[in-house]
Amino acid sequence: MAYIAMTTGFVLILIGLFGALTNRNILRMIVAFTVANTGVNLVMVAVGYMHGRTAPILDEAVPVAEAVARIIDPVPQALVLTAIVIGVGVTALMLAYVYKLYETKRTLDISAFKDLKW
Amino acid sequence: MIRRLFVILLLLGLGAIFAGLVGGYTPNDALNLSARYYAEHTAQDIGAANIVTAIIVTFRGLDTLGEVTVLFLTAAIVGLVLSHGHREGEGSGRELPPAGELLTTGTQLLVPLILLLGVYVFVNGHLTPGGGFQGGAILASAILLLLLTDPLRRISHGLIATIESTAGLVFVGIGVLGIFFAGGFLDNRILPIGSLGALFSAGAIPIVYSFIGLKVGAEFSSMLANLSETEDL
Amino acid sequence: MSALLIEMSLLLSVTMVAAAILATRGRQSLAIAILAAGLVSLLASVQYLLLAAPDVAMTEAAIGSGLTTFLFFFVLGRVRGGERD
Amino acid sequence: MVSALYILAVGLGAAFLLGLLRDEWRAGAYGVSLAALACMSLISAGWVWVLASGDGSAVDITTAGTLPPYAINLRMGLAEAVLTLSINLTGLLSAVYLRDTMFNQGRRALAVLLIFTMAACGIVLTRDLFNLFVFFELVAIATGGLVLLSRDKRALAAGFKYLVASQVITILLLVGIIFAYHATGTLNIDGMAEVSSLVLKGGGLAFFLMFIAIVLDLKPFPANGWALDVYESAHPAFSAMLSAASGSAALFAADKLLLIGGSTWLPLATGIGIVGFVGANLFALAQRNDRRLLGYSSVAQIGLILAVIGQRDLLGDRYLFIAGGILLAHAVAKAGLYWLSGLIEGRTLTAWSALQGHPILIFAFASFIALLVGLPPFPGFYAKWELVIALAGEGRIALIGLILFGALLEAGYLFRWFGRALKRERAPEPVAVSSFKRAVILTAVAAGWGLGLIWGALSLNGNLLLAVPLLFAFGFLVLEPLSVQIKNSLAIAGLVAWFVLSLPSYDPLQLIFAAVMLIGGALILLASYQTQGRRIGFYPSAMLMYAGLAMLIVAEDAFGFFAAWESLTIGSYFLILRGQRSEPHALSYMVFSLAGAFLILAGFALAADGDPLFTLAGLKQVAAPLAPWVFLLLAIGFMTKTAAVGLHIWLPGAHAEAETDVSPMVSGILLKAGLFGLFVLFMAMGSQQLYGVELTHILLWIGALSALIGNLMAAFQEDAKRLLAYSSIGQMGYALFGLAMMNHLGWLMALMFVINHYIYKSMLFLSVGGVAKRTGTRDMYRMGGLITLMPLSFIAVLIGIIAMSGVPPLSGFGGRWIFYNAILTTDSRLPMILIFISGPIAFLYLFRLIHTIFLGQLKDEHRRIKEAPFWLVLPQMIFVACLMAFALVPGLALRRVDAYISQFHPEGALGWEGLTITSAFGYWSPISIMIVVGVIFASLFAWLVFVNRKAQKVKQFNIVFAGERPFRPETTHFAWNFFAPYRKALGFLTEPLVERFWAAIVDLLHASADLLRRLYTGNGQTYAIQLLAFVVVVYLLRTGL
Amino acid sequence: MSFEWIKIPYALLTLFIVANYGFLLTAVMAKIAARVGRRHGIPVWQNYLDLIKNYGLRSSITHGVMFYMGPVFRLTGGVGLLMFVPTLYGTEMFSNMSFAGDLILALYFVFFGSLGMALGAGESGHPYSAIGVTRGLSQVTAAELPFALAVYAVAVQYQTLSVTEIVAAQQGGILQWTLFTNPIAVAAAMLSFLGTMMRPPFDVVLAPQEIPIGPPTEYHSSYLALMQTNRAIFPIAKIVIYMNLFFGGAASWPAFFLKVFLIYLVSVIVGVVFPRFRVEQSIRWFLIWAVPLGVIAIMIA
Repeated sequence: MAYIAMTTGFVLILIGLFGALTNRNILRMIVAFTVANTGVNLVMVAVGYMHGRTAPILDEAVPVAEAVARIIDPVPQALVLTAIVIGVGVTALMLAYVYKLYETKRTLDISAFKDLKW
Repeated sequence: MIRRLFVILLLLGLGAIFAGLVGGYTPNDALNLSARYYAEHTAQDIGAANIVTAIIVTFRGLDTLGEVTVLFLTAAIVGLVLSHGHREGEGSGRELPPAGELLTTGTQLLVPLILLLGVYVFVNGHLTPGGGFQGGAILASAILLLLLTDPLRRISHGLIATIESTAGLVFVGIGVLGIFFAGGFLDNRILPIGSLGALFSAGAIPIVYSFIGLKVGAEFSSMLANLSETEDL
Repeated sequence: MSALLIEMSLLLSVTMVAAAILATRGRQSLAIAILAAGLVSLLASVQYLLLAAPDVAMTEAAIGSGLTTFLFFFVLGRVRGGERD
Repeated sequence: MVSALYILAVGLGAAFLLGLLRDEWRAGAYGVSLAALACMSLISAGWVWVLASGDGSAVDITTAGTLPPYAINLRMGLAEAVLTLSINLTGLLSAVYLRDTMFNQGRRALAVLLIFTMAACGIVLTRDLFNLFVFFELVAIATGGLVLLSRDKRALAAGFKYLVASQVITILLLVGIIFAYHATGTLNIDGMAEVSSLVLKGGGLAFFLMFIAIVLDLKPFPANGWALDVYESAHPAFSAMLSAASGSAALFAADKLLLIGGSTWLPLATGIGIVGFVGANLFALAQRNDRRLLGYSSVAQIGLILAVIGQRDLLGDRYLFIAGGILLAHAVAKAGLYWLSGLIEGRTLTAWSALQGHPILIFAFASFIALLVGLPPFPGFYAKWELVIALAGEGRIALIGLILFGALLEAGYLFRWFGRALKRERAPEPVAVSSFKRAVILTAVAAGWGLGLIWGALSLNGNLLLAVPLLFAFGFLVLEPLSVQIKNSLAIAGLVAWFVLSLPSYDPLQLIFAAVMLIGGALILLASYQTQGRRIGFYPSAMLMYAGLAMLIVAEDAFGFFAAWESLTIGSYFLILRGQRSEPHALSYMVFSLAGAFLILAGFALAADGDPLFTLAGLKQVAAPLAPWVFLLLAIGFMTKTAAVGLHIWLPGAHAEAETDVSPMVSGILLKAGLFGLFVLFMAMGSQQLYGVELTHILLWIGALSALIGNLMAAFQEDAKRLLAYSSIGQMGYALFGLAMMNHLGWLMALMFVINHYIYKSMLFLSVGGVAKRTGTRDMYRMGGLITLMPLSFIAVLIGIIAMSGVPPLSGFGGRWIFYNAILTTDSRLPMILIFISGPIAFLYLFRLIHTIFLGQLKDEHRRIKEAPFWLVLPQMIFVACLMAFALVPGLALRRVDAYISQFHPEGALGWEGLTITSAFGYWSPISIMIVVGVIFASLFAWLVFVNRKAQKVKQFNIVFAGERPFRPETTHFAWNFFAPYRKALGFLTEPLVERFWAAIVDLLHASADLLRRLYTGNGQTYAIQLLAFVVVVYLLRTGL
Repeated sequence: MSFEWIKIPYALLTLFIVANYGFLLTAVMAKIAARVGRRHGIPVWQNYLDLIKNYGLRSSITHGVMFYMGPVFRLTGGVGLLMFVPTLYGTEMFSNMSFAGDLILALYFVFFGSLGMALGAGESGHPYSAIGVTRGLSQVTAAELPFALAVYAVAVQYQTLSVTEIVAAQQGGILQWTLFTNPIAVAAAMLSFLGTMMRPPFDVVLAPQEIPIGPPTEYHSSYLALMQTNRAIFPIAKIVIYMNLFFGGAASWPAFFLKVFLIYLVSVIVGVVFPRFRVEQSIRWFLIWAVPLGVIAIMIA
């Protein structure tokens, strides 16, 4: 199952990057990037997955003493949490940029913003 | 078209790297070094039932501080970007049809409930799934609802800013307290660990996570509010 | 249980990929693309549940698929006309 | 010392605190931010102090009361302390600099700035991979915000491109991190390094992804269009931070990451780095925009440091010294230059001409460029020295070549820029007046010099800033407000005093050079009394050159020699640049000189075999396969200074366009530095063979060709100073020829040329300079008949040309006599023939010099001209006296040298009995010749005076002119294209082939830069594609396809 | 070899003999050239007449100091050259002031007169003088080159720079002359000789047949007299060097007269056969024909 999720994650990354690198509309690029980010998160969680174990929460079902044998690796989850939040931060920032970029040129075509080059 | 082909080629290359990763991946049979430590020590050292929370708030608290800072930063920059060259004080003079009765009433009913849910999620972050981030997002969705029903509503930026800043300061402050009263920065053991599974346990984690929740909620709200207050282009 | 899980997981994956393609192909309207991306995110959070990561699942659902989508729509609403580019 | 965590806590706390302040309290918010940044800087500074004064072992800081690898830990070592200090100071200074902008933008911007600084520190401090990622994200997002501080509308697009790129980087980094974690079970960098074999298992894909992501954060060439756009459009204060702070931080991250990768990944870092260094510098050649140029330069410098990081394994405990030296120099210089650019209105390179009239800012500009290029006494210099030596010790020659080539390109465009700023017509827009901004810039200057001092102290070799000559030269910077008279007296006194002090320690050879360079320099400085005002910039430059010369003569180790060499090069560059139209020539001088210096560096490095304390005497011990190459490199390096043919194109312009009293300095004195170098080289290494070719034989040819071409070119010049300049090429050719003969008399002749050429060339440059000053032109055909108006100058020129042409009885003949005796003992006849050919040609241009200036018809516009100023004439007269004395008793100077040379070439010493000097072949009695000629001349003159006692002086135009009485001097003064027949016959030899060759190379570089940089299309998406392409290509290269 | 006071009267005697021989010889040569051209030519004492006439002229003007010095330089060059080379081999009496320096001194002292002449002519301000000077300098520098090469070849051959020693090495029969031991060097030197004698085809510098053009354009009266004197002495002094280096020198005055006459004759004969070269043509001529010979001479020496 980890393989399935992982592969899906990688496929999502590639699809996302493909979308980001071929769509000239800035907003679509950002959408594509969120897809890619989701893919990354999926990969990360999948890497931490261990077959037949449960979530790393100690409760009645998983007493402290059995934790080592019962829970899955909590670290990737913690990382993904952070990654998600950072991802949304960047997305929000880019969206704000989109608004301002549109304000300056009235277009969302990335190739229109080539004043700086060479 | 050539561009597309080139991109496909590149992604094939990248895909090859990824394939290599997948191919080289073997799932662990047992917990690795760090995970084993967390599984064994979290309960008695930190006192949090949710190990993920323990990691987020304590073991990797610095990450979380950074994460919160990312949101803070984003919110600040979104504000900055949107005010960049923005003509201050000119309210948008647009008139929108009023939101439907159902939505308005629903909002009035729902907002307190949502807020309550959010608070619950982050206060119990050390016990159950969820925590400051999730709770914060829930809080923000209450604000979102308010914005949806009345797009012209001006959210009090001052209040949001105060909340986010205070929460941030408290977070940093608790972290620093850890240096003085416990084992180091962000050590949660400045407060008694309590018994595993109780609401008031896990040292400072609930407090920290609550403030994170408040802060995250405030940041998201600020972003949403800032974006919603932009004008149509 | 695992067979069922795997089938679910597979199904989810296929749906996600389909939604992702929908989100990134330039043919559909932007609104649909954004919604599709939200869907990817939402399905991912289900996937996380299957992967025994409830915390991540909650976060992804609340932030990834919820808030992000709204952020997109806020901006999309402001840049009418930009969709054509 | 307080925990390093407080750096982060204070930064964050202050940022959060800002949110509590009311919008109106701008000053309060600004104050809080400054206080926080100052506090962060103080903490870092405290750590630097503690670690530098203690044993320097790093301190680990744990968080969460848990030991690593289970919780995040930070580390504060010396490198971290220094880096965070530099980052925090950059942040603080930028904040000061941004005062107005920040008041305008409010507390949000301040918070972003604080977080940016804090996060950059975090990157440096953290020892946790994921934490590293978080801080990287913070920096990236803060960058996205701070870009917008710019007033430039285009910054918006640039910021977006930056975010797009950082998205791609994030994806790669996260995937890499998680798999690395999976492989090792830890996120701690040190923990991972311990089990690095686990990470690198299966091709090390996870490590590759992490590494390439960090590398991409370094904005590697060529996948860096997004970064360049940011550099170009962002607020300069922010560009300063981006280049200095986040660049340094990312480099340190790369360094940390390579702990995991281990030695197998180091070559990749070197490869990427060096490609970036050379490539970005190449592209920068075609830049017109100042900030973009600086951006390219940043990319290049970071590439260089990455390359150094990749050489970590062989640098050993000097690694931090070297990498740190380059890094800090880059950080200070780049920040300083960006801050400086904020004062300038226009965005072209030429717009920096607004700096004219602001000597302090120009000094800052010069300091920053010197820091960047790595000139002494700045850290980059020491670092470069040890780096190249170490690389050569391991035989990494190609890398040395690339590094030096890149550095040369960089120096080229930087000095071109400097020249334009100083010499182009001043831009109309004034320099912004902001005391804050200036204070910031000056702080950076002070930091740069301070770093120089520190690095000098840390260096294995001596501290240049404590060398008395250099101190003396730099002391003139402080004395600048004084008048020229005082400074000149001080300078002369200093030169003489240093000579007198060092006198006991000189051997005869050194004595001759020291006398020519120091006493000779003082003599020429007499001419400087004629200038008025303060002459800002002249004395530090001139004294820097003299300091270099003084140190060169007595240098005992290769480092001291090289440092002196660079010092005199810089000093003379600034001197030459002072000329009216000398901008392009000063540039080519600098480029050639630096190229030469780099060759010398490479030569020393090869010889040193990894020993940075290599002595010049050690050149003797260099073994066979290496020796000829060392010889070749050093010889070519020295020959750039003597302007041997092929490397000569800088000289005519540089010498001709220099100021009146500078021309004799750079011609009469500076050229001798090259000869001195050759002397040292030949004494130590003797003759070397490469592929069976005797290398001195090649030098013989070069010397002969230089003599021929130099003389021939001189004969066709219309510009008097150019003529003298070309003549120097010829004269140095003779000297080189003499040296390369590798026999007693050849060396003696070269020394004779050292003295003679100094005297007559200085004299001629001074008198021609005086004439040019009076007539306002250097074109000889515009002059004529000045003999009656400027008789003293005429006498100087007359004596000068007699001496120079080698016509008896003056001292030039002595040189020729020794020369003929010398060549009788050598077997290389063909080059000798060239020398023969060039002999008479010298006669042509010398005659022309005196004829067209002083003889012929006086021009109408020159009728009221006076003799040259006293202070110009005085040294000339002294030179005349010297020439006479040297002609009569050459033994005074030569005898001891003759004996000295005998230890290298025992055969062929001259006999000095009585008045006659004898060689194995002939004899020469200078005093007899003088008497015989004098007697004949005097008798005949007396006779003529007697028979012509009633001769009547006639008016100017009273000549037999085909029955006409001309009344316009122009119609009767035959002066233009004087040797037309000669040109018709031999003109093909003077085709500027060499010039065309170098011009073609420069054009090629420029054209390729201009063409290739179109890679940066400006499209953010294309940039992202290039980014991915970079990753894939590096991957393919890494795996060997 | 060193200075003794007796050398001064000896030197003056040499000078006297050579000057008179020079006056007569140049006139004879002019006459020979005229006869070849079927003209009558000048009387052999013409030079003396000219000299008297020039000294007798009362009009005397000057253009300035250097103008004054020009002829002095010129004649000093001629006399000095004579003085620095031993005239007759083996006699202390006629070895002049050769103790002061060797062959190199002589080689370089050749330029002394040209330089002074050019300076004086320049001071006159006459454009034709300047033109003459440029032509003269251009041509002389090219013409002297093969000579210098040949001299060097000879110096290498005999391993000395001392003129006396070179002559000494050529004693013992005509076949010992450099002419036969090193013919190529001699050929190069003789080609050079043609160029420096200011005779056709290399006489465009002075252009004696046209309106006055060339360095002496502005000179007259006693100035011209000095220069005329030089024109008698200088060629002889130069021929003495050639004689010493290539033709075994002369041990007695008769041998001296004969050898100098014959060597001088070479240039005259060539001169009557060939038309005049322009300066760039002559430069090329020297570079193409004479210099390679000199190079070969050096290479095989």
